[in-house]
Amino acid sequence: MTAEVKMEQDYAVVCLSGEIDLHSSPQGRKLILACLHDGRPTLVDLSAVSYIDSSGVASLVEGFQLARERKLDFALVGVSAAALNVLKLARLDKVFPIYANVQARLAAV
Amino acid sequence: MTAEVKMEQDYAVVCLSGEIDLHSSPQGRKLILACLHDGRPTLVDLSAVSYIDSSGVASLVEGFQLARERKLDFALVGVSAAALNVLKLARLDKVFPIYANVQARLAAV
Amino acid sequence: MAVEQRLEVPAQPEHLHEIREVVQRAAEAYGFDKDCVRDLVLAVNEACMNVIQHGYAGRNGPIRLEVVSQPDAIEFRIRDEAAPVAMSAWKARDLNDIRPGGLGVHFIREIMDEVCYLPTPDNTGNLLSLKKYQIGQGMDV
Amino acid sequence: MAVEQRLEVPAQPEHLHEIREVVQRAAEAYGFDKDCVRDLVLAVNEACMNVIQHGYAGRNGPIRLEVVSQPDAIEFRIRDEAAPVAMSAWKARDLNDIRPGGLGVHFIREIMDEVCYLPTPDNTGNLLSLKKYQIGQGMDV
Ligand SMILES: Nc1ncnc2c1ncn2[C@@H]1O[C@H](COP(=O)(O)OP(=O)(O)O)[C@@H](O)[C@H]1O
Ligand SMILES: Nc1ncnc2c1ncn2[C@@H]1O[C@H](COP(=O)(O)OP(=O)(O)O)[C@@H](O)[C@H]1O
Repeated sequence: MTAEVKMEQDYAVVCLSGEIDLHSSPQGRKLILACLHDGRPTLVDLSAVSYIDSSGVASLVEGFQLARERKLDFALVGVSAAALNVLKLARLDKVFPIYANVQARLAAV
Repeated sequence: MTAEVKMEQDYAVVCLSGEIDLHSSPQGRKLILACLHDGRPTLVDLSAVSYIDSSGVASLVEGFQLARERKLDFALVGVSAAALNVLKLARLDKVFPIYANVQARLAAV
Repeated sequence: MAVEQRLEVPAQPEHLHEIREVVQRAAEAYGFDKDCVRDLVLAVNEACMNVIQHGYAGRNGPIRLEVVSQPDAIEFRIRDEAAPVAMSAWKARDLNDIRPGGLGVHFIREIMDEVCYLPTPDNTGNLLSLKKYQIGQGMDV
Repeated sequence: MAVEQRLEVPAQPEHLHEIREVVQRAAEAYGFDKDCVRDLVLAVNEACMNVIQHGYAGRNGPIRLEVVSQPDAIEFRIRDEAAPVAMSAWKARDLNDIRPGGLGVHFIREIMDEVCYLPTPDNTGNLLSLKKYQIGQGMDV
């Protein structure tokens, strides 16, 4: 997995790519939570995710919950088929706000 | 199960018949151990046993061990096919002295 | 996968014979020969004895037996509401160490082709599966 | 019953990808379609994660994976030397109670057709069996 943050307007966009598993998810989790702790609305870009396991999903849920607590916008964007499959198994595809890409979210704000 | 004791010369012959299971084996066990505690060489007649489970086999092993401790003769006689099958599964068919019937044992003394 | 038979009895020694009767009838109906039927009766009896003696350990509770006839095997499912047991908690003794007890697990493993704990619907108690394959389909564990 | 593949790795997160690779290759070779292969990889990964996180709980130890190809099903056997676990100790959470964690058991049960703990040869540790039937042979647990 690689994880990086870009800024788009006032949004932090966390791009996770590759395999998100128990080994790599702590890094993605830290980045997501850091953006929210900084008070930024945050989008997580999952378009290049080839694999995500329950520990990766748990990191997204943590971000989702922290954002709600902080009253910050939080959404997933460009969810890959591999990631969407796992979100569906977790019945979370209807829980997370999901957008086609960063622009789609920004346009809707 | 029914259990009864007959005397043959100085031997106690404990006849167990029917199904020896967790429910009934305590009764057979008590009888066998009582004969040995009385200081009698003891034969257990299993010719009418239609079923025996591990608790029944455990009672026989207890008798076998108490007899050895007390230096008393102990053997199984007329072991039914059902009982022999279970003794074989337990690898005890070569451990217990086994005779065709009471007479065969008495003749061999 | 057809459930052929169900039986629920209190986990007490005096009910073991009812369990044996169900196993005997189901195993005969499935087509096993006399010796095999007799062994299956013993194995299921021993597993239920262990539920009574070690699972409930004197407490009250139900034992539910289900017989499932599969194309290649007959399966006996034994459900209890005792404390959860790990498969490795079954301690089969060395048969050379002759002492009373410690034979049940040995009988079960020797007789059955597959022994395993399945999930229970509500994550309580235990659900033991004992399978015997038809002759020729045997896969030993 | 042919053991197709064996892999032993230390129970550490950085070795999970090796496990996933073996599962992927075996499931593809068995003939499952892309979606099913992806799910099987996830299920075995989750079971191994649980061994790391809950079984060994930070201690060191091996995870051994065996893939067994049966005529009607592929079986993944996961062996550990952690403390014995009862099947009912797996606590799947209610999916409506949204919180981080508590998804692995749900994934495993949803994806696999059969989940059970088998006896280990030496009565230590655990041997988890995860089976997936060929399309058309499915028997849901
Ligand atoms: N259902 C069970 N629940 C808990 N422990 C069990 C169960 N079945 C077997 N065991 C364990 O395995 C051991 C061996 O069982 P077994 O071979 O039947 O002999 P015995 O019952 O005479 O001890 C038991 O003493 C017990 O510790
Ligand atoms: N191999 C195992 N050893 C011990 N406990 C386990 C094991 N697998 C699952 N569990 C139990 O089941 C619970 C649910 O597991 P899971 O659904 O994977 O979620 P999580 O691992 O996030 O808690 C765990 O918290 C643990 O208590």
